[in-house]
Amino acid sequence: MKSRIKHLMCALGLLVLLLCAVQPAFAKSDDPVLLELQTLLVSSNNQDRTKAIELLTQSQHELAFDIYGLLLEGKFFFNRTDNQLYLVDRAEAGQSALHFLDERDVTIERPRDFRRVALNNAQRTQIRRVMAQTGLTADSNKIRMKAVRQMMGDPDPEALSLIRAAYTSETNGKVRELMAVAIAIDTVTQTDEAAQRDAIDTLSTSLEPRARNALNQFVSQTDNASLKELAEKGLIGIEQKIKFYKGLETVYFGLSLGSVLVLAAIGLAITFGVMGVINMAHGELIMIGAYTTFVIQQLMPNHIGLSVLVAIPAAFVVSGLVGIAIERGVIRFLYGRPLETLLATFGISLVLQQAVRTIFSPLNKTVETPSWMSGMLEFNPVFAITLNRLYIIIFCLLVFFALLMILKRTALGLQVRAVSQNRAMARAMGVRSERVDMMTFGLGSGVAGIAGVALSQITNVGPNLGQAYIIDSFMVVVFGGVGNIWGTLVAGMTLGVANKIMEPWAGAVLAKILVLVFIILFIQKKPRGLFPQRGRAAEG
Amino acid sequence: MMLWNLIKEDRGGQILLLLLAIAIIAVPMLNALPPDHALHIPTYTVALLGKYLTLALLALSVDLVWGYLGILTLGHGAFFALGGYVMGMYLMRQIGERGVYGHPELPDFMVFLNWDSLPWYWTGLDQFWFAAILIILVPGLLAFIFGALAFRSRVSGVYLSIITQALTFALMLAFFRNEMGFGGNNGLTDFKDILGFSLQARETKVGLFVASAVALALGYLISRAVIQSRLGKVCVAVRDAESRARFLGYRVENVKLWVFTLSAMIAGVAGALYVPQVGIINPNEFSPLNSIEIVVWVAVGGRATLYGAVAGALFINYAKTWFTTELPDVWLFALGAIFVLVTLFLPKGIAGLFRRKEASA
Amino acid sequence: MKQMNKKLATATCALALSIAAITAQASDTIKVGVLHSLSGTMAISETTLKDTMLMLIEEQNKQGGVLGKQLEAVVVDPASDWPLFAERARELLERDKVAAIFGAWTSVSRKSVLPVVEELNGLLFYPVQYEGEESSKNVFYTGAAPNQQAIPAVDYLMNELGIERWVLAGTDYVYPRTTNRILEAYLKSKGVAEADIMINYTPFGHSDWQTIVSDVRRFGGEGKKTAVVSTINGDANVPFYRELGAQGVSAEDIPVIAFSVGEEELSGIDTAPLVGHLAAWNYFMSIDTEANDEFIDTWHAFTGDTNRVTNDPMEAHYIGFNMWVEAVTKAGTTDPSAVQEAIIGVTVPNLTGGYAAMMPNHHITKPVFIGEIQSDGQFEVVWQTPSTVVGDAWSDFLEGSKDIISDWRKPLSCGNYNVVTKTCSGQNFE
Amino acid sequence: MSQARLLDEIKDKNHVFSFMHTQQAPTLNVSKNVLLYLEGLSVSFDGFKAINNLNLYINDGELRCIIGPNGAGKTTMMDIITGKTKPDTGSAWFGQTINLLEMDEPAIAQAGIGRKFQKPTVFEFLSVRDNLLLSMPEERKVFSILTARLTGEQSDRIDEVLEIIGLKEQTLLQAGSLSHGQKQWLEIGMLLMQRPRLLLVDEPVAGMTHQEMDRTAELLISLSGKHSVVVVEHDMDFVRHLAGKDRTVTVLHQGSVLAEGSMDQVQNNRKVIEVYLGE
Repeated sequence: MKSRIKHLMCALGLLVLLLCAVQPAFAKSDDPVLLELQTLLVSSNNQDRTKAIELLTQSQHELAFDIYGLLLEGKFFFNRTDNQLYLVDRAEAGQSALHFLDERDVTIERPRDFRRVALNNAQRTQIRRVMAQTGLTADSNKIRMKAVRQMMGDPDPEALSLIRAAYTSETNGKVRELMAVAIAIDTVTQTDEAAQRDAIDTLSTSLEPRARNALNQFVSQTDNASLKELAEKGLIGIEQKIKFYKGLETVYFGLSLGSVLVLAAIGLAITFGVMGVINMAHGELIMIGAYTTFVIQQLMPNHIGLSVLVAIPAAFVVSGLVGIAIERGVIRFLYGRPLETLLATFGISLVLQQAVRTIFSPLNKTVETPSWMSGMLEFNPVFAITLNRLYIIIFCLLVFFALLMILKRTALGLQVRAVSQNRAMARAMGVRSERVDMMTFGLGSGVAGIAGVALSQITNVGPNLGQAYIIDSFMVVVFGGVGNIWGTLVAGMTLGVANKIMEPWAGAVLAKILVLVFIILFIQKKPRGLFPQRGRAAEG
Repeated sequence: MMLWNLIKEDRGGQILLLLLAIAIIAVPMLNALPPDHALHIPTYTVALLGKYLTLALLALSVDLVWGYLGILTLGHGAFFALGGYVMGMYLMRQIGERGVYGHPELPDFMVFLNWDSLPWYWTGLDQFWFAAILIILVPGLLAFIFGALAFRSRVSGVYLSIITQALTFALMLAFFRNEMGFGGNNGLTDFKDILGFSLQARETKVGLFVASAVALALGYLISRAVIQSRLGKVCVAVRDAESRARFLGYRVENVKLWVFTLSAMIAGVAGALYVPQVGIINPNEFSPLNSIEIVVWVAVGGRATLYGAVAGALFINYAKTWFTTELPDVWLFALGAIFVLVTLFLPKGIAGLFRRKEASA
Repeated sequence: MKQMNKKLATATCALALSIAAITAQASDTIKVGVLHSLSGTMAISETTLKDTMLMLIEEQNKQGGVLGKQLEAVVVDPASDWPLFAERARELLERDKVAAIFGAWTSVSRKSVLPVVEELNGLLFYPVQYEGEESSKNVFYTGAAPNQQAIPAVDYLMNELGIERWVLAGTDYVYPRTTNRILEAYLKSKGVAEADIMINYTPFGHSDWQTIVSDVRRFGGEGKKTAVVSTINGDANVPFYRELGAQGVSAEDIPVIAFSVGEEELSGIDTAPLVGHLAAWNYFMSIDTEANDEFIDTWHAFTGDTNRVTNDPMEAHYIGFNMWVEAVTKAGTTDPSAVQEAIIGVTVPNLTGGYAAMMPNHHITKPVFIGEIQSDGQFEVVWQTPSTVVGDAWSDFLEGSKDIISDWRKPLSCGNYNVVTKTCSGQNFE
Repeated sequence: MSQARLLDEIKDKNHVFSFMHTQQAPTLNVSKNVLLYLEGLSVSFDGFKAINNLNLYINDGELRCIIGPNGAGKTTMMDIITGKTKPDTGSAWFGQTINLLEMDEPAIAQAGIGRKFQKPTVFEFLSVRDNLLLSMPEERKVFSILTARLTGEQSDRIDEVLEIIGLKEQTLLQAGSLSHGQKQWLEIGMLLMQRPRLLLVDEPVAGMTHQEMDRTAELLISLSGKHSVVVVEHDMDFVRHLAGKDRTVTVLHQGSVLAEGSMDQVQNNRKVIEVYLGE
């Protein structure tokens, strides 16, 4: 969000500068092109906008590219009352609008008078294509890459010749390769056999979808047997690479799904696993964490990137406190009666849900993804991993090891384990088990809250968020073996990957069913999960 | 006489059966009164009461395993729903040519998923007797297989609760799939008639109500018979000191298995009676949340009393009807509060309030 | 034990009496039933419609109500529980004697209510786009039938954007299944090859879209211009669009056109990465007409929140309600049968500058708009049908129903009349 | 039971699980006059050897006292005999014919081995009478329990036992409301009802008054002869009282037999003295 505003501002600034530059020569308001542009853009007819873009491209107008940018950003508005073109950042009452031709500032009274000059996809592509051609000469490799991709397989010969031109002067290896591919795509269609041979080789090494398509087309069309064979060999090679990367991708998906499961379950692993409290309200604690993220973002709308980081401790505290309240208010009266706890906490979960409905309305809430979390890490055209998932995997591991440390290294951890193994004895040793219970439950709930922050980045933040995860969480904990958070980690990841491996051939639903059935059977085999607690402590 | 022995020491049971008897006679009469009469019970109230009774029967079946065997099942809704689905399939077959597509055999949803013939598991269900058998058999079989696995490997307590939950959850997902041939999310609906009586007819509704009441009474007596027998005592023994029972030479897993199966069958019957009265069965009945709610009815009524379960089911469901009509927004708050308060302050449930000192286990 | 006895007894009697009592009293207002879930999973969509109805009724009463009587809304909560929908409907009709019911959202809830309204000869106005394949004497479908949403949308993609490959992704229930089967048949009739159609179903609330989205990317990367036609329902949409954004599927590469994502759903999503993706509806909040402006203003005034959005089902209720008022005035009574007679042919203005007419098949005429998602969570209309489209109860593209027509006027008065076998099956009224 | 085998059984759809037909133990044969053979038993939890190459023989009709410090493996040994724990190595035979390691608790119990727990466990919610009723050896199959009716001589037997354990007044009381000592007695009573061939009694006199102790001692002694009785106890006086002059006493230490013999022999045994007094 922020970045986009900045972008606009500099764009505006740029525009103004240019205006000043051209000012003495002639007033912008009597530039025939711009005038026609305005009439075309304010018209409600789509075709006119397409015309407007063509007009700009042909006219080679000096402002063309700034205007393109602003159009793509959707900053052009027209006022229904005077049919004039304005530049508007936010179409809200009180905001200012800059008149496009004679840049006078007007304040918006009735937002609905200002209507965005909206482009459709066709028009966006149209503009992007034009802009791409200049992108070829940009400094950043990224932009040049994008430009080449954009122009690849672009029918108009103009584009191709541009690439050829750029190719000779291109220094960066990757971009060069890409350009080579782009050229090759064209060359295979030519008749010079030697050149075609080289082209096929180039294409065979590339994973670009367009390259593959070019080869496929070539195979289907050519009547030159040897070339055909060569191309086919190339294709097979590509297919194998793709298959490999697809496998890699599946594993990655599995891990990221797994990490979500682990995050959701790990709080439970503590409350349920270590304390033996069946907390049916666990899902709602996750939900609370997610809503905390939402509230934080409302409080700091201009620092979305930061807000998520702020939300983590905040969610921990909020959910933690709610958890402690639950423990003090209800659960502590029910120790040693796990099944009653189950019922009571289920009641609490209902209350929390409805509470959220009444406070935040039953509608889902928007939680924005910070720019640093969006985007992909691209290894090659067929294998790229999504950043938000990557962060979640890392985050999951961090949380996990942090917990491990707390339980293994800190005094609290020691006391927790002591109480969970032998309450009476621990008491005798002077451990204030009451307090320990409170802290442990708080910890577990807090972790649930943190999970909520992560979930708010990939799924919807609504009153039903919790219910969606509670059962899975229990499955993970039980599968992993109660009282063993390593088990939770392994179980979560295993289930995640298993799910993803099965999904392609079984379908999402069946995969989930199979996993459940597997768990049921597994529990028959090892009633205490993957990593059971042994010895007398585990009995009863 | 033998029947009397079953409920001799069971005041709650006596009262319950008495009330049922009264209802069976009174409700149809009051319903037959002219609508403007002060005591007239509208037909839809009759259907409503009928529905409550089936749910009470369901609660009864849960109390049998939870109250007396200590198995907290969070998946009993599954058996209820299965019984319901069998009945639903029978009712679908009864529609015959009256479906919107007028197909003589296929239910509408199959026609519009372009199925050309009935799946094998739908065959024979146009016969009521066959359906009736399956209503008992299908839930019973599932319970038997599941129980055979679980009890034998001594899965118990929380673990058992959670895998019962997994069971019903898996079934829910499965029934949501349209390929399964059970109507997917829409489930089975738009029933026309049962045993040739139109489901819309007042008489049929009253009939179903009576049937439900009778079923509940029978269910109660059967459960009671089990509880009274030495098996009942063994159940309690298993609940309170499982290993002791083992060292006395009892095959705990068999005891659990058979009682669990019986309870599943009762639940199935309840489901079968429920469906024609509400007019629809769909995968939501498998939802784990429903199953938990059932347990709460029992907890509210009072575990290990049977009549408590019935009372709890009636109470909560009446409350649900009332709240969702009068104070929709408060309903979940109320339900939640009931859960918490009962578990905290009424561990013995409503029945506990009135039970004599030496509880009849 | 004694008290125990009493408790049980009182519980039953109280129930019986209370209801008996309420039925006894007669009312001098006209009651209108509002049957939308206010709790449970569907509350997210349906509460808005409940408010809409209250607003419409309030407005109508300001203008003197209907037939000189004030309207009285009877709001009940089916709590997203399908059997409860039937129970509530029965309650509204038998106990409260409502003149008409406005409500239901999901197909299953409508299916659950259907037998009840048919048995008690009530009136149900159903405001949500649905799979068609139904026409009841007692139900008026003010939402879109597949041919009022899906088919025009596909036409747009095919003709305006030159789409050649199609991903039909939906939640696994009746509406998407039917719609996709219709579309599949339609596409094939337009000469699209089997290999160029990919169909995918996911469970309700599906939250992990990684695999599917990457499959779509791969499917779309094979040269031909590809689009996704999404019948994904409700909660599953947020993670789906988020994943699209995350995997960088931009509207220029692979546009996604949705049939169940409106302004309200978008208000729960960060729309920045979605700009340019499409939706097909019969109404958009952004549509620029006097009627719409007024409607939005009233809505904002009624909810006291100028950020509340309006959406297609709300317009459907607006139309349905006005049609009912028209019909009642025309018939001079609220008697259902009379209203059923009167309402066919009734024409009222819609919010998009046109008119909606109630057709003999109990579906209405609607214009179809294609909108592109904008960064502010609104849709910008990029295309619309030249004229309004008549809702088709029975799709011509489905085996089972291509010979079936629906006409509730006499002499036919049949919801599913098979023109080949000349038989009227389904709901018979003789 | 190996997991592989279990998995096969689950896969095999017409497999009849062992628990579906009650195991029929072969008839007891004590021709060699030895009732219980424990040979080379070892079992360890997480590396800790609870039982370490234990050898123990109990004669038919013998009363055997077993003493030993905490963690000597007394309870674990009982667990093995009664099928609660499976040993890693070794064999356990009941008479000549019955291999205990192949049977589970109920089967072993039905074969005639009764066990009394360290901490008295009775069915708290059932009446004293019912507790005894359920202990009768006759009915064990689910359906026979369902239809079981009490015969005259069965109820006579119950009264008789009630007499022996001195709970006649409490017959209809809930077992839960009994005193600790009474529970101990009730549990012993339940064992008597079982008519076991071998009684394993784990610390029977914990929390008993002196006269109760004496009565218990007498009872156990009177039982020996027609039953074999194995008593595990800490209380030395009690053991001395039981063992008297000639009965054998076994000392367990770190999971194996440290010494065996008459009370006097044992008490003068060097190793025993080390273990108890030394270190």
